[in-house]
Amino acid sequence: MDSVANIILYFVVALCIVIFSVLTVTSRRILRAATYLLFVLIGVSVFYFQLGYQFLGAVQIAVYAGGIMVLFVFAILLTHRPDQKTGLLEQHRRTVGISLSVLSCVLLLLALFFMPLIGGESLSASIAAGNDITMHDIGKAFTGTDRFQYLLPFEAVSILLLSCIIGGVVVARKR
Amino acid sequence: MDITLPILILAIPFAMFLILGIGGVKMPRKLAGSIGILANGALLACCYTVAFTYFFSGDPLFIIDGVRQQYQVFDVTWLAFTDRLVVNIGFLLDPICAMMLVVISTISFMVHLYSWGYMEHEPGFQRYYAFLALFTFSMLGLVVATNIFQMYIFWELVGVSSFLLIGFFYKLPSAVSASKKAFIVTRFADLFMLIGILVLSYYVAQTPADGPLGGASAFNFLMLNSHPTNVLASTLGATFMGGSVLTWAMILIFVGGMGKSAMLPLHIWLPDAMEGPTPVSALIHAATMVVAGVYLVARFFPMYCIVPDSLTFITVVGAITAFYAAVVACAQIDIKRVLAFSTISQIAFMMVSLGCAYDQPIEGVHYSGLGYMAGMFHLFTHAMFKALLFLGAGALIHAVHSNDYTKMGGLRKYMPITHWTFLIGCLAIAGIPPFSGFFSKDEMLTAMYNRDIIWGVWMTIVAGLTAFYMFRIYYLIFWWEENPEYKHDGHKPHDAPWQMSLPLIILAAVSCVAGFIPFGEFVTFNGEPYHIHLEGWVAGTSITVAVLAIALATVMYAKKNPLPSKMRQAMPGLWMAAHKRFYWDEIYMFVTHKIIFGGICRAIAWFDRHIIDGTMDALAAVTNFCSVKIKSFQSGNVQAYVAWYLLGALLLGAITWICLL
Amino acid sequence: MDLEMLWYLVPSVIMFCAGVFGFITRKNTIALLLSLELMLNAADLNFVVFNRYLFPGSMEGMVFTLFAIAIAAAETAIAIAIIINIYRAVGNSDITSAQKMKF
Amino acid sequence: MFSNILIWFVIVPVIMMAGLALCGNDNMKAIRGVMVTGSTALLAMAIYLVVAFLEMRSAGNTDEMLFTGSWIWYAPLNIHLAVGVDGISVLMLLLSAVIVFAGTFASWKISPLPKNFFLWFALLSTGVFGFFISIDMFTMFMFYEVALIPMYLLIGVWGTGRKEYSAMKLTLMLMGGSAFLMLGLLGIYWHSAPEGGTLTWNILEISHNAAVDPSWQRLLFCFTFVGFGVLGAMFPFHTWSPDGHACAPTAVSMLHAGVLMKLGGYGCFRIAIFLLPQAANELAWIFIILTGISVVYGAFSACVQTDLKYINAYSSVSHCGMVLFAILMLNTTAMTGAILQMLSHGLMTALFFALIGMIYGRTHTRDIRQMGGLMQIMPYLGVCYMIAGFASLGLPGLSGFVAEMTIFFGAFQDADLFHRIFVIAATTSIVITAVYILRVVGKLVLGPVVDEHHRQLTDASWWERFSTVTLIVCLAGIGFFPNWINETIQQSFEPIVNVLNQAI
Repeated sequence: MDSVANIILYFVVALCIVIFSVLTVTSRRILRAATYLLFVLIGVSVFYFQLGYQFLGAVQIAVYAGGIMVLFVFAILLTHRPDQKTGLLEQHRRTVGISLSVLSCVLLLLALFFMPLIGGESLSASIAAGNDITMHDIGKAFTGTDRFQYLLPFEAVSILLLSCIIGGVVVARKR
Repeated sequence: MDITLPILILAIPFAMFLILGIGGVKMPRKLAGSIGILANGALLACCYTVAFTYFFSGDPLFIIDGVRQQYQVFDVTWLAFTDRLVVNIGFLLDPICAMMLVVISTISFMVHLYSWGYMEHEPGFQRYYAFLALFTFSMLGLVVATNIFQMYIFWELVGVSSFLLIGFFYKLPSAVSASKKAFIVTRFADLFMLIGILVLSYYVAQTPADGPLGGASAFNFLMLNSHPTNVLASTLGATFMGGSVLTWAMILIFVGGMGKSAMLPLHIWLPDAMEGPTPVSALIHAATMVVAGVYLVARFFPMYCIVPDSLTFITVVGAITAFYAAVVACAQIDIKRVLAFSTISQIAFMMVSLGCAYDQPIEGVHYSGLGYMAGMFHLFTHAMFKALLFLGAGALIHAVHSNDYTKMGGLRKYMPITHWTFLIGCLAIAGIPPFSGFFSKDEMLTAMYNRDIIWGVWMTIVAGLTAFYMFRIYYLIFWWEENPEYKHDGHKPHDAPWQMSLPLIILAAVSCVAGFIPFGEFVTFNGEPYHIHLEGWVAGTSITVAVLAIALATVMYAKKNPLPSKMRQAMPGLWMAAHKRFYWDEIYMFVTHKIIFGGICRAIAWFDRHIIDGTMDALAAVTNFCSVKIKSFQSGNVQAYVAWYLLGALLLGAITWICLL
Repeated sequence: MDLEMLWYLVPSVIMFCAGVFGFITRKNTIALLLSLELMLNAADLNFVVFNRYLFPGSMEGMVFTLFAIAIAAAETAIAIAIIINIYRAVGNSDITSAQKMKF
Repeated sequence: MFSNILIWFVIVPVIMMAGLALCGNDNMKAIRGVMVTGSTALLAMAIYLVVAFLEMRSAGNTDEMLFTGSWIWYAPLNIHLAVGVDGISVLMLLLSAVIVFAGTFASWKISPLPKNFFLWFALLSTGVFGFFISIDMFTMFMFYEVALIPMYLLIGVWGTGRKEYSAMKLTLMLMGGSAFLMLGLLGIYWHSAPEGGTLTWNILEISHNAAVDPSWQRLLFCFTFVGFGVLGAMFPFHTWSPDGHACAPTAVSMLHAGVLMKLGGYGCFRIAIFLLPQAANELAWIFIILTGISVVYGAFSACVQTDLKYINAYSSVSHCGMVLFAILMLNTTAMTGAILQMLSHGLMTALFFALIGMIYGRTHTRDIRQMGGLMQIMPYLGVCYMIAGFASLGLPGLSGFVAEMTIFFGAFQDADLFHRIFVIAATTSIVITAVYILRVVGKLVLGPVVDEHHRQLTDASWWERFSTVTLIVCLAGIGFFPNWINETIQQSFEPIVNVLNQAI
């Protein structure tokens, strides 16, 4: 039995996510779209907190909301005039997009509702079933080579980020 | 018997071929010619020694109680197809082989000598002698063959030497096409011969290995000829279209002989083969190679006797050919063509004679195998006088530089040696005693009358025609009316140099006396001596017919008169048809060019390029078409990719779901 | 009333489909990237939710999400660098104007 | 491993390639030096091998394969580098060595890029030699592919005419064939252990175990026979041959028609028939029809072609059809004839293509309507062309006659009407062959000179003479003394025919 506060929080956040994600993709002013996306990202991070992954929520806010969104905003400011509306594609493309996405949405939702799902117990029970994930655990998971330890991907990602930095510099450099 | 001489008989000409063929280009022509002639002289000596030893030594290897034996001097394995089908190369010595050795080496030597004069100024003199040596080698290999396959091998080799020699003047398109024609027609006939050998050897090889036909070679003449009934039994009564399989096999083998011996309808190559140098015509297309068919039948005679239908076939083919060729010879202008058709006719004579030699007593008199002896006798005499006639024709052509009798006439004053020798040849072929042709022809006619009166009468008519057309060209060449061109200086024809005249004189002498050789003592179908005696009424009839024909020719052609052209106008269709050889060449041209080349070959080539290759190209085109179509999916438009991807994912999801439901 | 797993999955589905819609229909490349982030987040959320409800004792889903976030950051950085380059070259950042390198 | 002489047949070409790689790009002396040394070494090894083989046989060694060796290559799939030779492969090795040797001299003045040409040429010969020494199906297939691929570049780069089209067509069709072949070989591999033992690629083991399930044999037989048949130019999969040969450079045509097409025939009996005997007995009739058509059809097609290389390519279709035809007769004599025909056709076609290359190099045309009377201009080449022609139409004393006769006599042993009809149909090809060969000889070599400009042309140079003489000597050698080859081959066919007879 989950607390009413949790449930209310859920509904608020879910509604927020749904509305803003739709707005993100429908708004024709790109800076606004980015702002709506920011709200969605924050909403997702709230879910992470609610699900008991505090570190993940923090990373979500720090990297996405803090880092990536700033990049987006810079890019938008660099490439758009303030009152510029983005152009539209041809009508049939949009029809295809709408129909496909609505269709897939309906299909997925139907699947969700009509397929038997396991793991139907409450959130509090699930949180209770797992251990608290401490920073210690996460650190250990990233620095070992045993089962369920991820040193190699971690290093790979670090190299990826490095190359990304270099790549970003090279690509964006003025010729 | 010592095998040195037999080996030398084969080795000398082959070595000559290699030496002159490979080294000839570097040799001066005198050297090449003298090497060729000397080597051929040595060959002549070897052949004469072997033949003499065989006939006269009295060695029990060769003759037992007066019966001549067949003796394999050597027989070595060349190629073993199976345990039973083994091809040997060997040297079989028997009466007809020894006789052929004499004929081939004599004529070959004469031709070598004659060519020294005749070919003196031709380029490629050395090559010419090399080819002559190759021919001599192949022909000797053919006659000494111990088995049918060896014969086939050398059969092909004589074919190719004939091709090379006919096409000796290879710059002339006519010579090239004549040589091609000769090779392809004989090759076509050889195909049947090969099938015949295949059939025959198949059945022989099926017999038990320890039976009378056992042992390693199913091809061997001695074995087959000594057990013809076993061979017939080995086919187990298998028949094909009403004839026994053995009959078919023997007829098929004979078809090979028809090709080489220019029997109807495979005769078309021989007249064209006259494009070759004249001495070659004398050697190959008169005396030796073209009688290979006769030799083949004689060699396989016991086998032909066991299936009499095949002998009847041979007789019929021979009789038709003999008459046809004789008629055509009456209407030819080119003297070499006349001689070619005369050759065809005479060979057909021998064929009929062999066909009529079937061992069958008539009215109590046992004429067994008389036709065989007579055919061989005629082969011998014919080789001599026909070579004489051809070499004479060569001397004429040498003098006049034309093959047509229209360019000749009245030559007897200018070329006495040629005239007299040619006359002897004509008398011999016409069957006037005491020249050789009379004796052999008389024996043949006797055999034919004995077999059936129809063949006798028919062939007597042919003999009459022979006398007529031979004297026709004789008169047209040497009498008739002198060609006015001779009056001019420098064009005056004269007798040939001694190298050419000597062979003429020798051969003329042989033609005069060869009839008195007691041939029956040497060559008979079973080795027992046969005493030749003239059948009075046959001899009388044939002489009468010949004399009448000569008289007719004399009336018509001895002096220039309008009679021949009147006759020609009286029967224009017949004359034209005979002149055109009854349109055989046109029919062949139509069949080969229009039907086979134009129809079958072109159709197949078209089919290959358009249907088969077209299918492959079409496959490639379809692949290309599909890939062009699919290529547009890879538009580079990421959004379209997503749309397609999503559609695919949705479909898969839907399908999965439906399946799960 | 419990907060079941389904509850979290529904907003995630809507987020994802919104992202798909945006990706297919938008013309601006930055908008495309925004849609992409939406889809990524939907997927991340699913990982975390499944981790929480189905395997509460382990943390693979979360770790995967962490990596995804890191990689998303890298990808965005490069993508934006490219977009700016395109903008420099053609004067706008529409996807329809970046077709020269096709094929 | 290196003590086995057979391995060296693969190593020597590889060393040749290494040597060529070290040569300068246009250093013709060095390139020729490497090639001549290498091909001479190969020829010497092949001759030594034949002698050693015959000695071992006459010393009473009756093993199926001699000089065997087997080294594990990839254990999980049980792939070995297994080598061994019987009389047939020994002769095929000799043939390949002779043709590589002659081909080297025939492409003495190749240009452009001589070094690269010989590199690919050496790679091609690696494949060919590797194929003939292998008794492991996998390595056999691998070498087969190694031999096919260089063909594309050799034709595409150094060819003439529509070379890209032809190279692509040839490669695609042969690759299509090898796709079938791959399926067939895999099928045989999966069925190579009937009672659950280890699966094997080794031909001898599979045959000894009589492994492949009869119900599978039919399908696998069709796959493998078609797969090899494509390379053997079997009707209707032969159309790569005319175009490919017409466009290929001289040495490649020589090696391709001379050796590579023989891979097809060799594979047909070594794998399709030897390993799948029941199916061979049952289904031979289908392929007898196809190959019988090939024989006559190729000959008829050759009659109306005007391009010298097309004529020889169609003639090859006919002659190689004869090889497969004879193999399908399934008796020792006919199969022996097939191998003789392979040897004979290999040498003869190599000679033909070498001569055509030499003539083309002078006249710059291959159209027989634009040439004539070459005998007056280049007598040496003319004579050689006639000799090649005579070998092709089966003149006694040259190898073609021996081969054809052995085939006909072998094929005639099957007494039923079906076989008889096809044998007789096949025999007619000897007449048609004579027709098209004499047509070409009469037009090209003999007759009057058509193009007066040709009178300035020169006769063969010393390397061309060397190349042709080598081939002619071999042709005449087989033609004069066929029996030792015949016996060697017959011995080697005994196990195969035994397997076939047991399978009936």
